[in-house]
Amino acid sequence: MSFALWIPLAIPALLALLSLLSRSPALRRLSPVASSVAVLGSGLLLVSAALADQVPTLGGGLLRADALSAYMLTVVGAVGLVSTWGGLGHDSTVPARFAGSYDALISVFLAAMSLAVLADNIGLMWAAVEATTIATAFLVGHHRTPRSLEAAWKYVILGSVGVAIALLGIVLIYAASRGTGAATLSWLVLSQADLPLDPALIRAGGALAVLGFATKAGLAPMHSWLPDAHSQAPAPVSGLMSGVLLAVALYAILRIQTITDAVIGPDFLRIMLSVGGLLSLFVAAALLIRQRDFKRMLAYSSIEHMGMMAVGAAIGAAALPAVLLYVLGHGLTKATLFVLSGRILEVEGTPKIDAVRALLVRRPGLAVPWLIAMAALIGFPPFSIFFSEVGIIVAGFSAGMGAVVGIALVLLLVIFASLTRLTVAMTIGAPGAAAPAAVAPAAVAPAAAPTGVVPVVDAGASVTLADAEPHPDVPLVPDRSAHGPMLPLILALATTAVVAFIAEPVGTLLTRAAEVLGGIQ
Amino acid sequence: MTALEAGMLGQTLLLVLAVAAALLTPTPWRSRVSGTFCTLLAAAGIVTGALALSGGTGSLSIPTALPLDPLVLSPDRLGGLVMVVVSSVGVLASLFGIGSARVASASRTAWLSMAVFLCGMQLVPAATDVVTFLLFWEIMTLGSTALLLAHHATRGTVASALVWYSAMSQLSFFFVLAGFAMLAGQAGGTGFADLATIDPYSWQASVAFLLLLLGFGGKAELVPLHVWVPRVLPEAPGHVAAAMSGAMVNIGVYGALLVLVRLLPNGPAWWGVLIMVVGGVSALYGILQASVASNLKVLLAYSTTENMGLVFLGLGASVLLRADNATAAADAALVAALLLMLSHAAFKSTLFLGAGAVARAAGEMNLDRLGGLGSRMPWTAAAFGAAAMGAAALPVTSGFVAEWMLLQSLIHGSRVDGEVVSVTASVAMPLAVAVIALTAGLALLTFVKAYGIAFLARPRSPEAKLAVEVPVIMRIPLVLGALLVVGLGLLPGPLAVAVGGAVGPEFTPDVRTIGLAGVDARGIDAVLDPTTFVVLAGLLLVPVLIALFVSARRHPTRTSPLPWAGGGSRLRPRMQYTATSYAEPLVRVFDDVLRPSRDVEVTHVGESRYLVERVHVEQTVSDVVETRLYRPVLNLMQRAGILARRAQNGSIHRYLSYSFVALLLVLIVVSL
Amino acid sequence: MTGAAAIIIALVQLVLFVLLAPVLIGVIRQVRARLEGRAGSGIWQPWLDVRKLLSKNPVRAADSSWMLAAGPVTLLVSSLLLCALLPLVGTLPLPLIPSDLFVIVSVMLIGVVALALVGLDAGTAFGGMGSSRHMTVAALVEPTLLLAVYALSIPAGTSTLSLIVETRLANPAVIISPVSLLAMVALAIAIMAETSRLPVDNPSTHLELTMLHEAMVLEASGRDLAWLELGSWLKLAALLGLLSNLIVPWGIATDFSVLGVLVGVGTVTVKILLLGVVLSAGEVFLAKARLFRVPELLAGSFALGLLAVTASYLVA
Amino acid sequence: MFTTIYPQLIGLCTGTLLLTSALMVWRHSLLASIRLLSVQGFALAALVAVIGVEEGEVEVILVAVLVLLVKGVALPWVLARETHATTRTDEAPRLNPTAALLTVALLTILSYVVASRLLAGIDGVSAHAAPIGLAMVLIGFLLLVTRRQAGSQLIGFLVLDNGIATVAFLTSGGVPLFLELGISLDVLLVVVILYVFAGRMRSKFGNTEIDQLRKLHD
Repeated sequence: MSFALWIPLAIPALLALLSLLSRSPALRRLSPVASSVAVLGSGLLLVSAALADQVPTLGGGLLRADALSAYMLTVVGAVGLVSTWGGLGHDSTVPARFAGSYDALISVFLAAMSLAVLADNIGLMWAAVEATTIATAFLVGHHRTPRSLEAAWKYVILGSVGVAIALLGIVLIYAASRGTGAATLSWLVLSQADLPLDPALIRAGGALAVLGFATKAGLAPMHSWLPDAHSQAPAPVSGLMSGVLLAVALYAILRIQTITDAVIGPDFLRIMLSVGGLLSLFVAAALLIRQRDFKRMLAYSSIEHMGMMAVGAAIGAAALPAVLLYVLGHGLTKATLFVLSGRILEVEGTPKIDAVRALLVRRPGLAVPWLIAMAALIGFPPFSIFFSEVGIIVAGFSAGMGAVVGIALVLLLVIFASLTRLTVAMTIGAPGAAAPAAVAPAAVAPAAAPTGVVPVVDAGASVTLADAEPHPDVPLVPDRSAHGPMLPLILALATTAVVAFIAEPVGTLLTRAAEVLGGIQ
Repeated sequence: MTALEAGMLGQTLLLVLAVAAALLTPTPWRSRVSGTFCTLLAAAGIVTGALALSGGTGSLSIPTALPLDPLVLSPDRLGGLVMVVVSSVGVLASLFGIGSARVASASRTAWLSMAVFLCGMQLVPAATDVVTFLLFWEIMTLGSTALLLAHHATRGTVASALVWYSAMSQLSFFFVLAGFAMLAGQAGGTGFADLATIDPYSWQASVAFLLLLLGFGGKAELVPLHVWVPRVLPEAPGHVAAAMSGAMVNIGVYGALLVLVRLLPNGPAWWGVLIMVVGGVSALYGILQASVASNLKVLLAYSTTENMGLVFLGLGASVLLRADNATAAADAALVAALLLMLSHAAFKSTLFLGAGAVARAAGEMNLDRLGGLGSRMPWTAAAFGAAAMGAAALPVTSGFVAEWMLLQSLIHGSRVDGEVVSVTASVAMPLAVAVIALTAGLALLTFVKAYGIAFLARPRSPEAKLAVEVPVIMRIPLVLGALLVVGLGLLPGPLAVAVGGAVGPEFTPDVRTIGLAGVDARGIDAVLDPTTFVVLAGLLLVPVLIALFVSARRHPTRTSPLPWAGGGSRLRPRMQYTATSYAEPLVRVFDDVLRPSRDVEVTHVGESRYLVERVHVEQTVSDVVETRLYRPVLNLMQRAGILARRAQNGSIHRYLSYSFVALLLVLIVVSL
Repeated sequence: MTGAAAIIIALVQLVLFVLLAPVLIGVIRQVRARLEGRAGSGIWQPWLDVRKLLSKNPVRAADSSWMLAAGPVTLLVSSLLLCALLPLVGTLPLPLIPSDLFVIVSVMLIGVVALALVGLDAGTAFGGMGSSRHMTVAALVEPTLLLAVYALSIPAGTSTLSLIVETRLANPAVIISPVSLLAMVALAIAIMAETSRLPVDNPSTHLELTMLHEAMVLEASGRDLAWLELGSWLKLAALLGLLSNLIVPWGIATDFSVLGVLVGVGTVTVKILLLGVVLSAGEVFLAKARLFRVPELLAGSFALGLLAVTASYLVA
Repeated sequence: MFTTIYPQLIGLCTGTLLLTSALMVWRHSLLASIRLLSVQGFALAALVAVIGVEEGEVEVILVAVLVLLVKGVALPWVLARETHATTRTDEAPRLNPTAALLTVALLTILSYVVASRLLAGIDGVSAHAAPIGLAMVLIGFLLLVTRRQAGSQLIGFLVLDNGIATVAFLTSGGVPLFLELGISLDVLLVVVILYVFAGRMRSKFGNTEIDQLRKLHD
């Protein structure tokens, strides 16, 4: 089964080369999809191995696929598939000269994330995480506008600095391992409970590493790069970054947490992660209240969900399966939403919420999946985020962290209300009230967006499109097109809807993966 | 597989069919096909609930990927009772929807969500553990939200109603979630059986109780969590409003019952006092707002708050009396609360369906523009009238019996064998009686106004004049509902026995049937047989009728287009009393609570200051709770939201400083 | 056996009150007229009015509905029910439907509602106005009424009015207890308001802006009006009968015997007529309160009732 | 013989490292900062070499060469190329020099305090010098927070990175070689990317002022 460890690294790399060299646009554009399929396929292979109690290793144990790694690899592949496949409809406005590098970088990005989750060596894991920054830097700056350049600069500076802090932490952990006689960065070795590691060093190293990786995970106060980068990157890239890159960073935090918990007990990181998680929820809540840009809205929602996952990680063992399920649910949902947001941005020409109105009437083809995905995102059943949140909250009270979870619930409510308000603002309304799509974004001042006067019709009376005032710029014929492939989005939403109800093998896999981290004795 | 399991499976199957029907049927047929499936789904709920109520057993387990305690659906008697109630309303609403749904309310989304909504509601009472409960609770919320969304899709003006609804629903959900999680954390398991082992006198139980009361109270539209009701229900079509206000609120009551009967029975006295306060305030506030409302649906919506307030008042009294060892009265109060819930479901759904019929016929919900519908829509008028009697708790409707039982339990509660049980009870009970009495009085006014202004006298607008009776398919649920209102009122005995059995085995109220179908609550010496009552009234009617007929034969009635009419000759419909003017004396009396804003605009003729051309008076009564409690909080949040933008002002230096400070803090903390 | 006896007593009460109620009104009017220095129309005038009305053709507005016909009958039947259920001549409760406090109040409210709907159905400004004011007063009276009787019920330990009267008969000390006095005052005010007497409503006025009861019946004529008037009179008589039996319970039949019933009939007639005279005399010296002062009056009586109830728990 | 001068050598190297960092905070000229960075790179390479000789590991010597090439030569050269192309290279930092130097002093003290707790368990000369590395990290961060030019931010990042490398070598004799390679490559790539972006910035805005990157905000 060890070959399955090679696939997610080698095939995307090869495909990246291919898309750089190939002259066929079709081949080039399909290569990221193929990379995702490769990652997903090997992920599923490794999952089956993990379920059969095998732990494939490679390169002298440098790469290792336990249940957790296999699961994360599958998530990377699945979210990658949704983002890249769903992004196929995305029209690149960039000169063809750069198109090859775009597709190649996505493949490299996927390979880097795969490496990050497969590496048993935390140093290698760090290098892979840093490599994701490098791969995505140009993807964020892909549009080559001043804004995307700004986002890319912030992303690289803040991201690299953050990850550098993580490196400092890893260095300290390494230093601690020297004290035991055999210097190692192998997670497997370090997480053994009986290793005489120096507690002070591990404490500092763990704290710094978590702080560093928290930057990539988008946890406040290290989150500042995230809204800019996610809102400026092309939609599929945003989907990948938000859906899995954050999760991969969280994965790194979870691995580090296992090491520190074994040495200094769970309390220290528990406080740190709780503070980070709650702060993230707070930041997300505060900035969603008056949010004006729907891609930034999604970005802040990612911060919120990462905050919730961090709270789950803080709770520890009992909440870990819920956190892991959360990773999958959030990844798929957020990828779907980012893909959709890209399409809305493309057809409406503006990322301003005020400028996008009455979507449900004008463009049901986009609004309906958007609404379903939003329902999944804000935690309605049957979508799995519901189960994850409930699981985390119940576990939180059981673990005696009722206060933390209680504060989280208050913030979640604010976020819920804000997200609902913004979504309703985008989707509901009569078409006549919508701002014409042709208006340049800069011209649509938030307060000046026409709200129009719709004749008040009482309940029960018929409301037809003809009731609304016709607007010269808006076609009254609803646009039912999905503006891109629909199947990946349907698959993603269907998966999140049913996955929580599959006890076998998903339940077993989650349990095993949590066991890897010391959860569920 | 037991019959109960088959019933639950049947519901899920019918849900799938209903969803498929909603998605696949072409528009002209959709309402009929989907509505039929929804009706069947609800009917399956009635059957399942009845099976559970009669002691049937069976369980369905739901697989889950998370290592939670097993998710099991297995309704007990209480759950069965609630399931029957909710599903019955579902049947009425679905039947009505077949006829009434048009355009937006007949869209795919609308019917699909209706099925999801109904199924969610019907299965909440079947849950036997926290997660299943929350799962179906949220499915119910999702269904209702989507249902409203489907109706509001094209109407930007009502978007805020949707936001209010979903935010308030989520608030309730979070309260319930936190409360249950608190209990589960204490009990070490999420099954209701585990939760029932908790000592109700522990502080955790009290915190959980407060959270759950807020959560379930929110669903039951209690003050101060009712603010969504007057926004949402008026905008929803009749059958949706009926399902929400007639059925969904009962889930809130069920939650409270679950806590007070199953999970934490025999709680401390202050729980009871608190519930009574919340219930009493809700009842008074709800009925006050209802009595001054001019929009028929707003009136009905606020009346729900009132009725649920009374239900909770009964529940609270039951807890308080039980803590004071007045067991018989406590049991009676519990039975009364359940009877109130039953009767409310019957009359409120009928009223909302009636309002839907009026909306369809007259296109108008403003009472000030209705009138004279009684002769134009006799079926609707009769059904609405019967249900209004129920809402006003007049004999011999179900509402009357329930309120009678509640009052009986209250006045017998504070003394056991001539001894005062506690000072708390002896203060609380009289106040509760006063609150109920005032509520009942105001309810009387409210429903006299609603029925009298809408259905009697003369039309106040051309639309009302042109109104015609609704089609047969919509009359059926109306009549069924009205029959339920009266029927439940005539059969309090068997009903009380069934309800009393449902709260067992924890509690065993000593109620039995007496006479034909009368109720005899032995513990509190209260007997009532509505049938005998009706017979007596009938007997008294005989001589009156004889006199009437004798007189009528000799002196037949004359009709005159211009009767005395106060001596005037230009009697126009506009000169009639309107709903607003009807409530005017009341508004004055309760000026301090309602704080109406009046706007009088006088247009003078030409230059003269003395001759008036027209006077425009506008009076609006806003929801005080909303303007005084929610507005400030929301404004504060908006301001905070604007302020928070500064944190993300685009300066990379600021962002780097955040990281830098975090790093320094972590360094300092780790070296402490 | 007691069942049959109770039915007989109920029948006696019915017949007695149907006969007595118009006379009571006649007495009240006559006393008032004399006190005001008028000759008066005699105590039989109400009877004559009823007979006159029954032999006239009722005129109804073209737009009115069946409510205009059904409402008066409902009011009459509800008042008859009151006469049958209340402990007036005897205290034997009817089987299965005891003279329960809440049932009595509800029966009365049916009449109130019927009257209010009749007022509305006329489709005139006055009808609506009267109906609106009437319902406002009724809504505010109900708590007082319930609380007052609740207070009286506490010593008896039951809400059945017959038993309350019996208790007072058996234990007269209860009657002059402070709790009872408070409750009786509250009850009296509530009954005055409920039956549209001064100071809440002036029964002898037709001044539009102050009318309550009269405004509602303006559009009724012929037998409709007769039913309405008779129903209202019966209600007044029955409630005065209750009040008098609560104040002075002696004479009421506690078990069935011909003599006992005769005594009961005699005493209740005397009591009611006496109370009517007192009422009438009182009304001469009272002015009608402004409509918007009425709630204050009712709030006062409500406070008395509440005081009575809590006092009876905490003092007794 | 070597063992006796080993502490002095370590002290010399780390002293140079700290001095160059502090000087970078003081100097506003970009070119001067780049030269200082180059010196720092050499000092770091020397430090690694000293440790390598002391521990007698060839691998570490190899790493020293790598560090010399990347941090002492390649990166300063790239930066200098970028800087020469601009006309105006002086920095107007957000903090005046006095305050900045005071902050440097504070940060250094803080890192000594922190390191004294953290490294209590590690003996040896090198570990005693480790606070210098931590101080460099913080000073690098300070440069990032206070500098307005793209190039200066890059330098700050590199100082931070040098600091981490210093800590790594002083506490544990460096990380394994393959990892060191990976890390160096990553850093190099990041610098290249930032360099490219700085170029784009110049072509779009005509300068590399970071302050103009404030279009994206809430």
